[in-house]
Amino acid sequence: MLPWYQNIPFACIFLCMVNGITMPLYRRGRRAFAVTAGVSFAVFALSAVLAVILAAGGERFVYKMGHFPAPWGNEIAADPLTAMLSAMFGLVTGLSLLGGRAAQEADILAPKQPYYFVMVSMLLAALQALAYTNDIFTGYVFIEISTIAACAIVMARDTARTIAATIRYLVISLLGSGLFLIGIVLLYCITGHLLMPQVSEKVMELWNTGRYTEPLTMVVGFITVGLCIKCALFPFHAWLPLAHGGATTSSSAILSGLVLKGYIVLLIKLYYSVFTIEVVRSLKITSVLFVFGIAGMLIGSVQAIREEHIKRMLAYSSIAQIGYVFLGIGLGTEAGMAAAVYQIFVHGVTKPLLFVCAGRLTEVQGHEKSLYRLRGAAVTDPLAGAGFTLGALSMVGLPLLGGFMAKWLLAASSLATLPKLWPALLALAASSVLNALYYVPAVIALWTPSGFMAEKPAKKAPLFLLSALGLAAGVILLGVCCAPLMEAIMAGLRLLEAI
Amino acid sequence: MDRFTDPLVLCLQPDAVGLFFFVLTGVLFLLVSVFALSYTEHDGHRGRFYLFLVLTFLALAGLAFAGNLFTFYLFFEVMSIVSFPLVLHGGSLSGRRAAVTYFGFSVFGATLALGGMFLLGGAGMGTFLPGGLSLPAGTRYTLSALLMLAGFSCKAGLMPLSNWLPTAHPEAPAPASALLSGVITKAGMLGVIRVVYFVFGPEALRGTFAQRRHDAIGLATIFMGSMLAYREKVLKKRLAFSSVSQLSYVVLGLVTMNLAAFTGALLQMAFHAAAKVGLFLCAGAIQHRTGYTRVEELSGVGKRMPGTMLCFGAFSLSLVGIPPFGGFAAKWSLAEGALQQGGTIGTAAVIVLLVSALLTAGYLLPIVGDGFFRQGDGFKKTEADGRMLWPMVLLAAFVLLVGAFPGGLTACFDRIGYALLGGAG
Amino acid sequence: MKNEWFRALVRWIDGEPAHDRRIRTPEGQRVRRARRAQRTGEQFSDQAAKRFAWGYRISAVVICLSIVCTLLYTVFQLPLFGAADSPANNEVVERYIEKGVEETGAVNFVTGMILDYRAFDTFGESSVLFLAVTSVLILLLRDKNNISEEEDLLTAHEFFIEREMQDLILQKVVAVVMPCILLFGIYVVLNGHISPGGGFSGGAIMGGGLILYGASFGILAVRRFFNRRTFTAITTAALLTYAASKAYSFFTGANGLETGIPLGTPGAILSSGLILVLDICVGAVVTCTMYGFYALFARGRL
Amino acid sequence: MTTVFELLLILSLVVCAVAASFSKRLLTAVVIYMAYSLVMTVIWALLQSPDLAITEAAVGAGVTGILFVLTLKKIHALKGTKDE
Amino acid sequence: MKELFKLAVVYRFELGAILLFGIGFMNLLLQKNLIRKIIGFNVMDSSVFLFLASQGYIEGRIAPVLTNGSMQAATYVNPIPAGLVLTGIVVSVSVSAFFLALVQRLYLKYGTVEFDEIMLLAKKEAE
Repeated sequence: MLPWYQNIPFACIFLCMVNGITMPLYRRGRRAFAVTAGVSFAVFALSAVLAVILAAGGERFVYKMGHFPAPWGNEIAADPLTAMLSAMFGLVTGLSLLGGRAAQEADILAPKQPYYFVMVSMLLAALQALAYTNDIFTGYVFIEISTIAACAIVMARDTARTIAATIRYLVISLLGSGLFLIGIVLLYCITGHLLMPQVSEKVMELWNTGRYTEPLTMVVGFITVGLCIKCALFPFHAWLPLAHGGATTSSSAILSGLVLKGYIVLLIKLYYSVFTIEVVRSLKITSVLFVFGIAGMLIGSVQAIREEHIKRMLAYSSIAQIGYVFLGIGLGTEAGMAAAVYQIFVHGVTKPLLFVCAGRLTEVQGHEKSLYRLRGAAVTDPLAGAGFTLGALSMVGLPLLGGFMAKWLLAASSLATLPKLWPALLALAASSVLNALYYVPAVIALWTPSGFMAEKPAKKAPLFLLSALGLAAGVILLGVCCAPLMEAIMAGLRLLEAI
Repeated sequence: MDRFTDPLVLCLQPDAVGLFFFVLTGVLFLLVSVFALSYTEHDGHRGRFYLFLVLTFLALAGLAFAGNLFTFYLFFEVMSIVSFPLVLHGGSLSGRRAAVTYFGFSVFGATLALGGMFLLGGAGMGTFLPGGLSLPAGTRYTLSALLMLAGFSCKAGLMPLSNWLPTAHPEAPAPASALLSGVITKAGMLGVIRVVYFVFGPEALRGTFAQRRHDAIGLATIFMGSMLAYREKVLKKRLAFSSVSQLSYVVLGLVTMNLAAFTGALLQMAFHAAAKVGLFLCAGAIQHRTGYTRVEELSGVGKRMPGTMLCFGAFSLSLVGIPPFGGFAAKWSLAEGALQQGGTIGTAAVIVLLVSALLTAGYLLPIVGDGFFRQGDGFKKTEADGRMLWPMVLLAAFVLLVGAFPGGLTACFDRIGYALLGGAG
Repeated sequence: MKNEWFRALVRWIDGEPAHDRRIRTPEGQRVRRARRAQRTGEQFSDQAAKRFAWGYRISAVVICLSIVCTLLYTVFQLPLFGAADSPANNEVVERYIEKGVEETGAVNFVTGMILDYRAFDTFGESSVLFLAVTSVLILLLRDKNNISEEEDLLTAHEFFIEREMQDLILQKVVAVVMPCILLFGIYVVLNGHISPGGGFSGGAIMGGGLILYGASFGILAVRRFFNRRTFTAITTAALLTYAASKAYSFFTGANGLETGIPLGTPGAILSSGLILVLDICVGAVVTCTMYGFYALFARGRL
Repeated sequence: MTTVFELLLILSLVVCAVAASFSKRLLTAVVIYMAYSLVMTVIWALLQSPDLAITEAAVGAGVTGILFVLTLKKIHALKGTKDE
Repeated sequence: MKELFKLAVVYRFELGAILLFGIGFMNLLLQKNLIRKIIGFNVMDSSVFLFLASQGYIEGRIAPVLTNGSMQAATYVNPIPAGLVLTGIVVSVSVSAFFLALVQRLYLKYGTVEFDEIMLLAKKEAE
């Protein structure tokens, strides 16, 4: 018998999948919604417990999916980092669902809401599997699951434009997964294994003996490009604004808060547990990612400045934030990677907060989307306005909020890598100015009364209140007590490296 | 990894400089809010105005007692954000543009400072230490000093980044613009003090590129500001430009880094704050009563609002630096410091001080003269009411009396400077 | 450029809808685009789209060619085709083949591998199928979002054809053929662990049979015994069984417990433990899915 | 001998793919694609993987084709056939 | 040259697969018509599967189904690629069904299946 907590990852994944399978049995949306939200919070609780235990013990364990050990059977592996990540996935999913409830009622027809929750819970399962998996091909399968589910929650809000956006999203994602697939196929051909530890052994052997070097390079390249396409790194970001900007509130929150991160997490896992960071660095891939990350930071922000549709503006800023993550990865140092992971956490909490509040604001303003017509919405519902302001300030980089911490960590870790020091710092400074240039005016616009405001005060939304408070607490928490989290992250990364 | 996050702790520690700044801020806020009572009487959003006034004051208090760079930066940002609605208050189209400009500049400056902090890394985040944290030398640190000085003195309207003052001041309501150029700009000065004397230390910075650059730019700004003010016709803009020029005196004094100059800088801070707040209050009172905003309209206004114009005259004299008004003491010891420093910069500084004093006289005194001795339209008295008048009178009294007997003030500033400079110079 | 951004900033907090044309608001944009359309006979956005499209095409071609060339170069580095000493042919394969029968009881090594050694992937695969059919349900199930009267007329017309002009020959033939198809499908499913085939292909065959029936006798005829409720019931039940059995075997396997499920004699129908159950579940799911696709695509109803 | 046969099959695969992408009518493209997966079936059989052969035959040539044709019908791309 | 040709004959399946991959990729990227895009996607996927299966094939061995009781690994070809490809095929079928459904709905909304026309219409709608 294993210690009880080692069953948690498997339990969480299966819980979500079974929940998804049973969703169609519900007639109406409400109960399905309640059950799904409950499940995601349960996932959060379990994974949080697991994370605490593992971080305390500095432990990493492998869980056999079946009776056969590696390299014969599937496996999942859990360490403090992945446990924390899946805890965040669960929490943010649940809170986004709560916050977007009203929008769901408005956007999705009642008889089809259960199907929406199928998608959400399957998405949650896939994200956790991406974090936990110890097997490349499992990674591919769950990438496909998350692709379909993500497209489905985009088009769940059934308008012509969302469906057009979905098609675009689907095409790009298919390109990405095609590249990823051929990458792992090549990898299998030259290593003959699918389980990460064995693959990494063989990769080390090949790297040291110098056999199959070109194929190995191709593999790393394909996998990186495939995953970067799916997480909207700069040159491949064109699909994101339409998809994230058009979807219903909870979908947008989940998509840009979590789904993009799932792929990045898998990429980091592969870099650490399969190719090892040294190989990746010596293939100069980190430097390429660094350049594109910086480009994304700047260009995403510039496009966000020119955007007046509030949700699309947030989507563009997601591109910029993804750029931050890749800047951290591109530094190629352990500190940089840890900072990138921290940025993943920060953005994974902040962006849903922004989306949820934006959704609420548009709701109280008669479903107006353009910032120009949203003026004064915050006055109608001060709490939503406050939440949006908090998120915006965190993005701008106000101390004591998550965003500043992430920037600080990125900068501090870039101090160690001299060649990349200047570009990194300049990009950070420039992009914080740009962030301010579009977030602050948006906030001001929201707080300036105007003729577009609704006469009657907005009606209470306890669910929204709950989710906004939770997410805001998360933002502040990430800004205030950073050290212990970083401890756990570093521990997790080292454990990943160790195998 | 914790070495990255450990230094980021909030820490408040009251020290002499902070106390001075806090007292200055408190007094001015008190007077200005009294003034605003009647200025915003018929304003619908009075409550909002006072709310943000109080918030700004809190932010400034935190700024005064911030114990390390991180805390200082936090309150600096907060101050920019909460002082923003003050500028926005008017709410007209141009007012909004001005507000955006103001905020753009503040954020840009703050971000420069942030870049400097990034460059500094964890090492510079320690608790402020008189005489500096004894950081190692190196390009990185010089550059970071440069960035931080530029960033903070942007708030103080040093030349390349001074454009926000003349844009924001005319649009903001008078009390707000008084605070802007009287107090909030001083926050930038406080930042410079903290960076120069508490983080890097004068020893480390003396003779570096950062110091020389700021010396030169300070001088240039003093001159340019006066020139621009001279040819400016809108009263509040003229005052704003004069702020630009006067504040650069402070920068000059601070980066000269010797005792006399430091004392002079602090004196200048105090007296310029008083005088400039007073001037803006006068301008506001005049605008409020008569609706005049341009200089040429002001001829003869002295007959209608004698009290106001008298205060105006007092403040102008102080700014020009004519004894016994306070400005004189400040400029005198600044010049002394410059001479002690010697070298081309020193001599240039003295000359520039003289020239700009002349220019200041040229753009302020004629207003007073015309105001009293020119023929204006009508004689009916439209004197500002007590709540407007008293603050000005008090400020004028301060400028006059303390200016006449600056001994106590100078002594205590000397003590502060001695502690910081370790008797250098 | 900078002015553009500055105006964008200003626009956000401007009070009045922009009378002056420098400030961009939705209204202003529309007006200006109309004006431009009058001036130049062509829509501006079309031009932009064209320019973008050209750049896109060229870059796409370049990317594709580079990928293909690099791959072609890489292929020659790979192990020879058909070589026995390729890295892929290692101890994993040996165990799958040499121990496969006794460990899984499946004579068909592929089935043994996908349903026992690497069953997690296969469960994921079935959920992909489930997700796909669910999203098709969201998209195509008739509701007020995806109704157009033309579509309605078409559907009504087709239902009319089904009811009125039934093709006797076709129906007789199908009545004969369909049982055989179903039988074959069931055979393939049940022999998944003995012979090539298995849940997926067998299910696809059975689904094909159902589709044939629906196409000839009309979907209404199928709905008599297979409607949306049965669809949901069967899919959910099958997937739940699948999940339950897999969860059981994963849990016991990871915790080192015995499953206590007899593997039976290799080669017999009732052998290889859970694999048979899984095959049946997959078969059921796939059948429903395939027919569901057909019905939804054809009529938007189930 | 088999090598030549395999080469022919691969060649026909490529030809099918190209033809499907350049054929004028959508219906033609779809039919060509179904032919493509039939050839693929044969290739699976040649590569000693009967499972794939069965699956491909049932799915690629069967169900996917049906779905394609149904979609063509819905988007009125079956001009000239009895269905239009 | 001759060696290269020989080599190409040896690697026939891989090379064919890569050509197909290129064609499919190009279709998926460049075709304006969504139906053709889907066909391109299917071609691309199946080419990858072909590549995988051909790497699993071993000359002169038989299909991985127990025949006359021989348990030697040397008797059968590698079963793993077959299993992976099986999974992959299912995935690609599901995706194409989803894609086709989307195409139907788009046609219902916009009356066309040309991708860039749809995008243009969508943009116009946005303004």
